[in-house]
Amino acid sequence: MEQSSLTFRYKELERAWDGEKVYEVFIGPQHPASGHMRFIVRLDGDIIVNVEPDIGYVHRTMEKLAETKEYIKSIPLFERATIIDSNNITLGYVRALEKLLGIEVPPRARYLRTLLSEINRIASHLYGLGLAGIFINHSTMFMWGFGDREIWLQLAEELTGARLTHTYSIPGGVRSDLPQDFKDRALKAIRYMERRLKDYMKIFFNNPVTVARYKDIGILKKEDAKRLGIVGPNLRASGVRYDARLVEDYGAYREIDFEVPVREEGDALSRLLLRIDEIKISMDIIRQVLEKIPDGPILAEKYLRLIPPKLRKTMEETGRVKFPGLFASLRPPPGEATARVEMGHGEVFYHIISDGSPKPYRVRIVTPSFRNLLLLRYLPVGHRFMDFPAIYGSVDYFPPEADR
Amino acid sequence: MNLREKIEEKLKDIATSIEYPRPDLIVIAVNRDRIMEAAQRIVELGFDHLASVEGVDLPKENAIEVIYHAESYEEELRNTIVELKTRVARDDPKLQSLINVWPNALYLERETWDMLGVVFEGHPELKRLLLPPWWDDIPPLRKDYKVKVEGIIVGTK
Amino acid sequence: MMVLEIIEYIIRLILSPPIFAPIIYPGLVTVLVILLSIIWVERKIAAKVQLRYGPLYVSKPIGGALQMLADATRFFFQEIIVPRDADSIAFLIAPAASLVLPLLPIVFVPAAPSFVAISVEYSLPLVLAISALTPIVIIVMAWAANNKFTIIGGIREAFMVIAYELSLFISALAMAIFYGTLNLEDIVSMQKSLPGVILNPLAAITFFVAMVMATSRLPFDIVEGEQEIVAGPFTEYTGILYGLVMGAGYVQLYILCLVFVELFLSGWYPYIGLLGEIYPALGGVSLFIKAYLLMVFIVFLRSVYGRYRLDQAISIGWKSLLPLSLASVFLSLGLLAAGVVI
Amino acid sequence: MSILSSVKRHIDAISTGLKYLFASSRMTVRYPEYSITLRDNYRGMIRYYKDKCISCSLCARICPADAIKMYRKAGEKKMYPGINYQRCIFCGFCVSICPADALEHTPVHDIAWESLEEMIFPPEEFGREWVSPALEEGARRVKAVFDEKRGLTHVPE
Repeated sequence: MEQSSLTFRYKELERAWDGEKVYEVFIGPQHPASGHMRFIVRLDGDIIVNVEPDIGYVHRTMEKLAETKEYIKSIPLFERATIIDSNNITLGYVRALEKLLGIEVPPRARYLRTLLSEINRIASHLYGLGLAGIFINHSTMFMWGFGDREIWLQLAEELTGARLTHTYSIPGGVRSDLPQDFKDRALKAIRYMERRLKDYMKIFFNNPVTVARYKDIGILKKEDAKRLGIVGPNLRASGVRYDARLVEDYGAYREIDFEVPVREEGDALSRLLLRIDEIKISMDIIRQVLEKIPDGPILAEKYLRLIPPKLRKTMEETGRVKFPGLFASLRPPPGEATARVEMGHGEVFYHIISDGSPKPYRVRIVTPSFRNLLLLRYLPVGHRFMDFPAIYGSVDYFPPEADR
Repeated sequence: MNLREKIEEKLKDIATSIEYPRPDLIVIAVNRDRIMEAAQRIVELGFDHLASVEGVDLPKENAIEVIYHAESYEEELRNTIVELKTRVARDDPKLQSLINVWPNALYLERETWDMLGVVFEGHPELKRLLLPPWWDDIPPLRKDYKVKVEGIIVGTK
Repeated sequence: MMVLEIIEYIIRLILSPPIFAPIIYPGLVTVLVILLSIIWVERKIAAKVQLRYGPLYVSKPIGGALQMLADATRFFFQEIIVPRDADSIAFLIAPAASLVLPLLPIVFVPAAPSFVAISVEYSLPLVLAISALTPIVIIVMAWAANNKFTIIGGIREAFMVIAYELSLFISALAMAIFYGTLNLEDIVSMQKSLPGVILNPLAAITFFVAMVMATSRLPFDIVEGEQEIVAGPFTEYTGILYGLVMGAGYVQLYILCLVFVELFLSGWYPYIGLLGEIYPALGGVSLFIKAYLLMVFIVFLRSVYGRYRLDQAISIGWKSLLPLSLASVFLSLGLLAAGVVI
Repeated sequence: MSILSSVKRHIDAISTGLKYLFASSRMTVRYPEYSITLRDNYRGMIRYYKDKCISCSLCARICPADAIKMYRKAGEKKMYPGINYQRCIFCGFCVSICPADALEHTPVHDIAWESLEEMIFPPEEFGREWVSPALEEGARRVKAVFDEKRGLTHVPE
């Protein structure tokens, strides 16, 4: 086993900080930068000696709520953990459910899921990068990130009918087909974004102030990233080539030619730049999806058969799926299934245990932000107080996602 | 030697059962007192971090099942999830903490304590994580904690 | 007849430089107009760069230009809360002082040839010295509020002062050495044909950066650091007190921009004689225009930069600005030795 | 970073800022004066057609937010759905599952109410037609257009 260089100071956790010569600063929960969580930062002079994240301010006990609902009703529920990345977070649940039900997804639906997942990923990264900008008070990056995110939300809205809460993937397929003019509009959006990324580099990522604030800050070593089970861009920026899209068979990723970007430095700047790399890759995937997408049904044959012929006709006309009545009470056979899906923030993990009733016996969801929470505890130690927002910004932590 | 054979060789003497319910999932059940040993052997196989720790309340069997899902970032192992599970008594749910085997169990175990009341012995930080600090009801993920459910019919005049 | 004479007397009194300069131009009234306009300009510029509209719905036909008036009115009538643990006297006095102190040097800044409230031989060091008092007030504020965030902010202010103050003075002195005088009026009159920035660009750059630091503008708005310390020393202020401390930074920016223009951008030249005949201060209007444009550029930097870290700003102050400012002194001496004479 | 490249990067950043300062592109839609026309498939306010309804109550059974309830008048056997917009999350499951096409989305979403009670719509009122209040007050309709240079813009129809 490679020796880990991060000191896991469990002794320190047990230590009472009362009476120590430290300056305790509470960041959050009502605070311009922290969002719905609180940090107790302990300082020795200007140096951080300990950070205690206090989470749970937006906890909704989703796992319990899921136990009280029929299977399909939990899709909009889990969506609300990461509303900025809703197709990716629900896709994990839907995949696990499909494994339990033994449903095959038709190819066109798999491509459409991939399409929306990548649109979501771009939007999620722009959100994270915008926040990384405002954490060092770069308001232009903040506004640009959030502004350009609107383009991808518009595309998602045209595909699904909702701006954020798409509720798009359902067991056996997706809920609506590609609109006529979608390809043309999406390609325009991609070309615009490529042009804009150059300006992003000039005004933010290559800006000497940004480089000074983010370079060589909060370095996460490769071995630590592996041992701590860090996920997503934070992991890949530390040189580990792991992505749930390579692992789990979902969407159309097996049929699409794409690369998983990796950076070696492991510092805050490389975590940000890796997201830019991923935006580029995602745009490339969208191009390929629009090029390769096969014709055919968007819902599994098994369910299509249950829909009355008259409704099937309206389905073809409007491109919107009607549910078979069975959906109100899906009953998977007893058993368990796991699924992993790569979200913008990293890998989400689902474990469903079914007892054969219409409601799950247990649903376990571990979100990427919850796994990355360890970073906020270990990375800032030894850095200056002003580095704390920079590290927080670079980790792309999303409180409602961690709290569930 | 493929992964299944490796796992069976490594764990057959302490596992009470090893199952393969799905192509990407290996389920290993052990007794409560062998959990640390089993975990160490799984880490030696390369599954060096956890995807999840969860508890499943089984009131009929008067037990809580604690499930660890381990995964790996190595190319040859990453397609598989190893599920290690054990049972603890429902009225005295104690288990050895695995934070020294899997460091990222820190928050995952703490959440399981928070939600199901499983006490992880040796965990340095068993205090409220997601629930409010003043919570004194039964742990919410226990089956006897009931959520109010509404009907779908409303009667009118 | 008496009434007319009195009115005439009052008008003459107002128009005499010792009254007109501090009260109307370049003093109080001008400062008020600048405060109301520059913050609007700043918000509009940031909005434009960020693909937004910025303030608009207050006075829509003129692009929301009255937004700051609306904000100020709101501040004025908002309740002032004094924290229980604060030192209330210092807490209440400091904001007023923080606005008055940076305004004070205006009486020594000439606005046109021989148009100044108080004419002294040493106006340059006097102006800089008085404006260097502001940080003390900010530290008092931080201490009086008795809050963790304000105290960190106050300490940051103290660190920042030592980072820029020396370079600000030395680069100004470099120009004084070259021109052989400490009187701003003489310095300007010697730049009639050639602005100082061309002769000594090093001093200009150093003074500019130190000035941005002194006024806590981006990328050096470290004291406020809202992402980690809420609003630094100003955290506990509400209502008009908050308005005053926010305004103080802009007042200081204005004074330092005037000094910069007089040191490096040939002050009120080109002098407009025609306007000067109407009233002497009007002839020097180019001083005001240049200073205003400089302020616009500095507030524009908000939409380009993030914020440096405290230790980085300090190291920029000591490791880059200080050597540069010393080099600018040697450049001035070299120019004198080479016999460059204006 | 050498001084030269650092200076170049500063100049790049400032010139990019200046470029956008003088370029004419804005993303904002000034809402009450302009109203974005939503596309036909937008999942907006839900409209109910009582004449098509077959009282199967699937909509109420699938509603994940308990927003739709079946209303039964005393003494009558048939039930009809009503909606509570305090709860509705616009997932559209009810519309998707309706076997008689008695529910449909309208491309209207900017509705506000003054009190919570007004947000509950029994079957009789569930069928009302929705009009955007902005359009009622004379907002100009704009539609979203993608442009390679300016990204997402909104042009008058």
